[in-house]
Amino acid sequence: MADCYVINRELIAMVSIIMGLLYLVLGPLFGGLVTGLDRRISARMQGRFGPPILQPFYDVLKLFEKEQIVVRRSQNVYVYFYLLFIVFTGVLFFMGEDLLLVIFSLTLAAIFFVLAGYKGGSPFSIIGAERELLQMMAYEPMVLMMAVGMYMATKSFYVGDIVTSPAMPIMLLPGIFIGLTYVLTIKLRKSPFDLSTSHHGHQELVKGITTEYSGPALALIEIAHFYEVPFLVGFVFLFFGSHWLLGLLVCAAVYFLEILIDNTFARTKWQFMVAASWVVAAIFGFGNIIILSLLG
Amino acid sequence: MVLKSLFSKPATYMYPLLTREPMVGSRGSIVNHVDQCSYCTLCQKKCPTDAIVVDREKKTWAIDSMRCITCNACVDVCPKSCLEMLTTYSSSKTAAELSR
Amino acid sequence: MSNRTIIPFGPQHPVLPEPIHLDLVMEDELVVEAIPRIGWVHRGLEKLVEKKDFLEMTYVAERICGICSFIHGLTYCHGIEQIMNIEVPIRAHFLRTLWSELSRIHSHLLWLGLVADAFGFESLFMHSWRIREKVLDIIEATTGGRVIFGSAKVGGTRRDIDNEMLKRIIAQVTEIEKEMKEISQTFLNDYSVQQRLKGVGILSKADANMLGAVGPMLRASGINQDMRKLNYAAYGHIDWEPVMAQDGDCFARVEVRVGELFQATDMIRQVIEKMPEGPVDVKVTGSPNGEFFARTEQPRGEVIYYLKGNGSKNLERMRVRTPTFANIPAITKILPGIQLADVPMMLLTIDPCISCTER
Amino acid sequence: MTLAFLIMIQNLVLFLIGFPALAALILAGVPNNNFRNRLVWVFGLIILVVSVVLVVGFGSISSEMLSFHSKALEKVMFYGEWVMSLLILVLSIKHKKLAPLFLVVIQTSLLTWFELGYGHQLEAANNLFVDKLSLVMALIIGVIGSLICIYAVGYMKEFHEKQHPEIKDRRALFFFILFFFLSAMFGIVFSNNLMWLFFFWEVTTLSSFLLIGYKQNEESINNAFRAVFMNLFGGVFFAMAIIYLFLTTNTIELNQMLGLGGLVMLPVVFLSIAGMTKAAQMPFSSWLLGAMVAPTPVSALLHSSTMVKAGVYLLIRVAPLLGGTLAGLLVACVGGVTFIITSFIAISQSDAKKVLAYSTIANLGLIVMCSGIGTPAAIWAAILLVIFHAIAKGLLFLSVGVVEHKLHSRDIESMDNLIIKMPRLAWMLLVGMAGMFLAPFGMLISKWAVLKALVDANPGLTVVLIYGSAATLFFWVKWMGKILAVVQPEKTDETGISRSEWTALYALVTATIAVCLTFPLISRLMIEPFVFGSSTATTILTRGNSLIMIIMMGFVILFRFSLPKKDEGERIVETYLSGLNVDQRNAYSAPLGATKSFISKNYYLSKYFGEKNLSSIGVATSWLIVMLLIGSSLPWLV
Amino acid sequence: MTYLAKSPWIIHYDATSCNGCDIEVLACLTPMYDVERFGIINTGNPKHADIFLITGSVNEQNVKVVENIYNQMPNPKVVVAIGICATSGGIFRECYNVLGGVDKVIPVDVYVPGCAVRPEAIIDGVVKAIGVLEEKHTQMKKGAAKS
Amino acid sequence: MIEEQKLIEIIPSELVAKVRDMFVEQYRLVQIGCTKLPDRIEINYSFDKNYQFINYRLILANDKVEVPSVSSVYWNALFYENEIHDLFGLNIVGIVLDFKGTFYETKEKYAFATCPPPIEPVIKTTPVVNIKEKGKPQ
Repeated sequence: MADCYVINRELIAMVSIIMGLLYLVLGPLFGGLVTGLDRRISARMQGRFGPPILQPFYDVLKLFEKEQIVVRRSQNVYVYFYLLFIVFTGVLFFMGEDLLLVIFSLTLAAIFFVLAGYKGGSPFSIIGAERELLQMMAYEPMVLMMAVGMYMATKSFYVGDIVTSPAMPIMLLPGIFIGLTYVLTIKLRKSPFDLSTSHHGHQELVKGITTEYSGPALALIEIAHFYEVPFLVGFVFLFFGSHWLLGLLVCAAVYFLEILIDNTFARTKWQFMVAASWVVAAIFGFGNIIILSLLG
Repeated sequence: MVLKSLFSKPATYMYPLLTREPMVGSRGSIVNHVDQCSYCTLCQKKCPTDAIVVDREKKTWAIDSMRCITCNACVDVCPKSCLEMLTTYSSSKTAAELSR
Repeated sequence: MSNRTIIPFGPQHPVLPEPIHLDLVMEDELVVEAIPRIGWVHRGLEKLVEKKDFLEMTYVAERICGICSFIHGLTYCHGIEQIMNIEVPIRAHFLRTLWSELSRIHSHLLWLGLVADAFGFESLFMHSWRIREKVLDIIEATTGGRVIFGSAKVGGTRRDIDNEMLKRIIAQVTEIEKEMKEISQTFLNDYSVQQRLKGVGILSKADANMLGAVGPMLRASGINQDMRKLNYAAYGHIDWEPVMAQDGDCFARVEVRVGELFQATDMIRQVIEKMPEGPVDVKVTGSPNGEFFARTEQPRGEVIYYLKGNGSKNLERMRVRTPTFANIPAITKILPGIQLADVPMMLLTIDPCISCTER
Repeated sequence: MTLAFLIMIQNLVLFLIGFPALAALILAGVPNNNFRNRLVWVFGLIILVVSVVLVVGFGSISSEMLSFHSKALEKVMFYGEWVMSLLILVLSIKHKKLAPLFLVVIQTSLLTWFELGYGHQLEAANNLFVDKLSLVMALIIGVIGSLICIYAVGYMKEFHEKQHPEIKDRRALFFFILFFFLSAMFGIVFSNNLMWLFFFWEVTTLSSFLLIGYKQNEESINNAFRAVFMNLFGGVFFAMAIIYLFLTTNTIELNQMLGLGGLVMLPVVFLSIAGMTKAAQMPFSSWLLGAMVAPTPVSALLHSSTMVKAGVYLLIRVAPLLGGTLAGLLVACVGGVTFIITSFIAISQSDAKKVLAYSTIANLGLIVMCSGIGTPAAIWAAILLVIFHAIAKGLLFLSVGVVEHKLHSRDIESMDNLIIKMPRLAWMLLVGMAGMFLAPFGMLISKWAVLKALVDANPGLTVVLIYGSAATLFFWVKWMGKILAVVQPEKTDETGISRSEWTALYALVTATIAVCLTFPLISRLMIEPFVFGSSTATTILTRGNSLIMIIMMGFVILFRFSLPKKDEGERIVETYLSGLNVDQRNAYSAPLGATKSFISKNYYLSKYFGEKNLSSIGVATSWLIVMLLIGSSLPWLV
Repeated sequence: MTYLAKSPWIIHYDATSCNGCDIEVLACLTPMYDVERFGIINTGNPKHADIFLITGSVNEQNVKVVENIYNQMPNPKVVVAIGICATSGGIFRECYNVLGGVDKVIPVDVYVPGCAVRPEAIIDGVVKAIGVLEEKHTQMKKGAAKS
Repeated sequence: MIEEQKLIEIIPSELVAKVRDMFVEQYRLVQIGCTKLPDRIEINYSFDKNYQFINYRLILANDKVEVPSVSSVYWNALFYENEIHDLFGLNIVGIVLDFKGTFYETKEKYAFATCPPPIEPVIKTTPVVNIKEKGKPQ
């Protein structure tokens, strides 16, 4: 028995390291592909033909061919660390570490991004940074509630435990699932919540946070966005525990829903965004937690 | 509407893979059938952007495509009807091509 | 200590298709002060009357603005015709009305797209412009140009449209109308759109009048005024009533313009049905001597051409006051008190055409 | 435990309580500023060293009772209390403040009646004690307190000589109170006799009162009286708690009371209320905001790092009794309401010290919440919070103090370009802020622990933490952004900051980072044994997680050193200003022919998170809860 | 072949144009022409752009703006003058307030004629511009290799 | 079909009073336009109410005459008045928001201040031909 246990632990450690490495390599590829698909589907929804699926990669590679221009020499360091912590977050997630730790690391990454906006020092990037903060303020509660809910459903904060748990957390956490899908729109920078920096050019903030970033630095930001996609989708996957096929299907469906929402809503103002996501978090997220704690 | 567009053919016309037949009467570029031209300089006078240069002596007629606003004034005024408005637009040039 | 942010908004800015600058003073995102600055499109083309004769000026008038090109030309010609007492053939009047309304549809669709883009509804922008391309096709087929029509002429029109083509236009317009219904549903009924438009940038009826607002801006504030009621061109021959809305907010302005889309298709049908046969122009002799304030209704509202001739080939004075110029005071007054996110949308609800404004 | 060992501890404890008081008297007697300043350095360092020695040398003890007795000392305390009451009485009459007058009369008469009536029976077996919590607190007081005293040397010089020549120079009094206060703080954490504890408690109230009024203008006097009023309010509850406890159980010792368990709910509730007033919890929070008029070292020492911690110290002490009871839940609710409301209000503030004050109240609220929950995990989290908060907040206050002197403004909006104007200070502020909320730093570890503790104990309360943290994030990051944003070139000028100020700042920066790196050690050696009774590895933060946090910490430290120093081939261009740039980098050509600079201010959202509305909501709610709390303990009275 | 060719991002500025060419530039982005097929995005931010599409005859007030935008674009970059006004000043050439042609202010790499320019012509122009862009990129690399 | 256009000539001193009357009667200020003629300067103040067009014509002997601003009556007049100031160099006093000559930053100051030259055929400049498209386009 004891032997078996040890082997099991070693196996788990190995699997988690392999998962982490796989993420390092495949994460951006997956993220880029999804982004490319996203752009193509969006274009189709708009009655256009759309760019090639590999377009996001072309964009990034092109940006590396460009000259580096900066406003302040130190500004790009913030981008490096944004990328570093996004990757770190993803590695933690795929290594099955503590979900709260993942969220904190993600927050840290996001803060580097915000600071990069401030560091840009142009009025538009600073307003972009303020808005990004508002966005963080809007989605943060729901994301934390997801972690709390996961713990209540599976008795563990560990991603590794959650995905191997035989229970399907979604059975207990339907409210949290809805809430998370809601704030995922913010996190994926989709209309109606693409306030701080939009994928589309036509925004009152020019390019928001990324206004002052160009060439290779912008490429790194793009790569960071690619790295972000797998674990954001992974959050959705968690709701299905070990039922991975169903999980993958729902992930695809949720992402498609996000694209659909992107194309059927006007961009909201920040007041509405914060209020709506807080209310959604309070009703669906917190309501779910309360019900669970009453039941349990 | 959005979903309908997703599952129907996009409205995109795949230029330059496909080229649309220019519409009849579309104002594209001016051409002079020089053999009929009498070099009367009427078109030069009427051209609002001075794009046309006619030399009576040397019998040359030239139009600067970077100046022509395709207003059709020269065609209207041409006594010999040798000027024609083509439906194809004049092509773009790089700086190198222009200076050549 | 006041926490006021000051940012330069424009002239180069992705939401602004044209250069205009606003000096925005904000608290958080609330605009407390907005000072406009213009002048990036000022060419001084009114001065060209000294160099170009009154017939050539038609080309200049058509190129004052690439969106309302035709109506500029028409207004200019209308003014000259009034001074010179030229009787324009009736068919030309009908053709002018037809093209005016086509250009109104194309302009309004363009505007709807831009405003959708300004409130971050990209797919709506795309769909509006997709439909607009179909209108442009009609325009190109009938005039030879997509945006600069080049068909206005003192004494009539430069081109005629044959009757077979007219029939085709009716069919095409009907099809376009169907597609416009779809997008107008979204504009008028979508929750997120309403959230952005309703109650934003309210211009009261009294203000609209006293700030000299014109066109849809004025009509959205509940004032019934449409220069087409002056019955220039063939507007006296068809049945129509100005489209109105009462609230004076951004939504009302969208409502008016959406209404005018369908009004325009209706007018096109009437015009084609009632189109008389006959010549499309008369020969113009002599030179204008006299003055006239020509007023017509552009998609953006009333445009006024003051033309003064002294009997020579060249006019003494051509002055153009375009609708956007008249609407700028109104927008300046209502900008303070809205959110930064609404600024582009607000600017767009006057449907600015800066190149007209500054000439 | 050998007797010699115990005596050594007892001597050190007595030294820590006695020496600062002695130092205070000496300092008060030195008229020469320079000489006094030097003495402050010496005394400060002595206190620092001794407290470190105590903790390092005797950190392994679990809990020791010290049966130290001294009739003389008790006399001093008895008369001392009278003198203090008299002082407040006189000052209240002088300034025509009726409310404090009223309270001080009640409190004094209560105590006099009690001492005169039962004085002979008030014998405690053990007047002092030492356990891990006391040691942790002593370390905070000793290290941060002495550093702040050292800082005050340079600060007060600048304060009187350059910044506020109009204010009367009473530095002798200032240092007297400061050191006397340290003495009282040590007294609080080592007292087992509740009468003693109460005496020291009142000393801190008085110190705070005198120091808030230090500037002696109308505003500071008013605020001083508001502070003393609220603290006396707590004091009355404290006194009632002691009296009731003695009358019903015949004990005045802390350890005995804790041993009685749920039987002594009323004194526990009353002590909690006293703790909440000192910790500036919501219905009583306004005094701490008013206290910000005092010179910065006062704000740092009394009103963020130590004195207010006395309030939560008391709550942590009684937390095991609160755990799982209705009263405990209500206390947690007060903390929760305070945390969330003040976090929101902090968003709308642009005065740096006010932001710090609100954040202090919020974090104290969190600690109160944990105490109310009272599970071991929650107490563990609470102690972590106390440690991390004291250091980081001390650092922040001290940095802001220096910045205020240099910029002549403590408005956050005036801190544009700080990163190039005063790079070292800016980095210190950044470290402090990161310490307050950012991932690998202390406060976040604590909040993480709080969250985990709450999930297990009462998932409903997590909502407070979750929303409050979102707000916290907002106001800190925007401040960080303000410091980092460079909108126009400016010269670096960091001169004129004294050695004493730099010493304290550098020490605190080191401490902030050090505690984050060593927190697993601190936790295992000091906190876990106290909370769980043994040094078992907790399930809350496993070693793996700690390791990850330390890796992250490494990254963040790396960040500081990865900033490019020289040209690396980038082309430097102007800021994007819609194409309107004119020659300078932040200027553009504006309407009316002007050339303007754009101005970027932070968002304050005062329409939504305004101080007025939210605090009235908070005060009303928390009063309601406090009323319920008192009500809930009444059945015990019957 | 570089990736510049696969993802040329454009910025468009209306320097004293009549709108005609501007709306045609915008029309290129819309479903009918959809230049995103070629990876073209209208960024609106000079710092992200590779190709500067400029319309209009450029008046006095615009000189500085156009220069600013041009300077804020990272190399390699290409300027495309769209429409007759931008190539030569067009019908407004004789106006007192226009310079007539973008090349009076910044070096223009591609000239696209038309009044107003047809979207197809703009696409042709951009394709030409991509050629120039790649050329400039090779030059830039050579320059970097030398130094 | 020609609309009726009323034209009333006024002098500078009566301008503000007349305009105020129009304001009271709730007329909309349609435009203010200036015309430079060889012997005089005309400023047209046009009003409209229910399609009734009324034009007040202010006649100035030369550009030195001070013109009172009507922007205190009709706020929107300031845009017209600034424009007139910048293009014609007229001295308009009391504009509520005076751009002081920065409304249009033109290359040539007061471009319209000169009267049209005597009528003669316009001399056309010889165009610089860059591409010669003889006959057919390539």
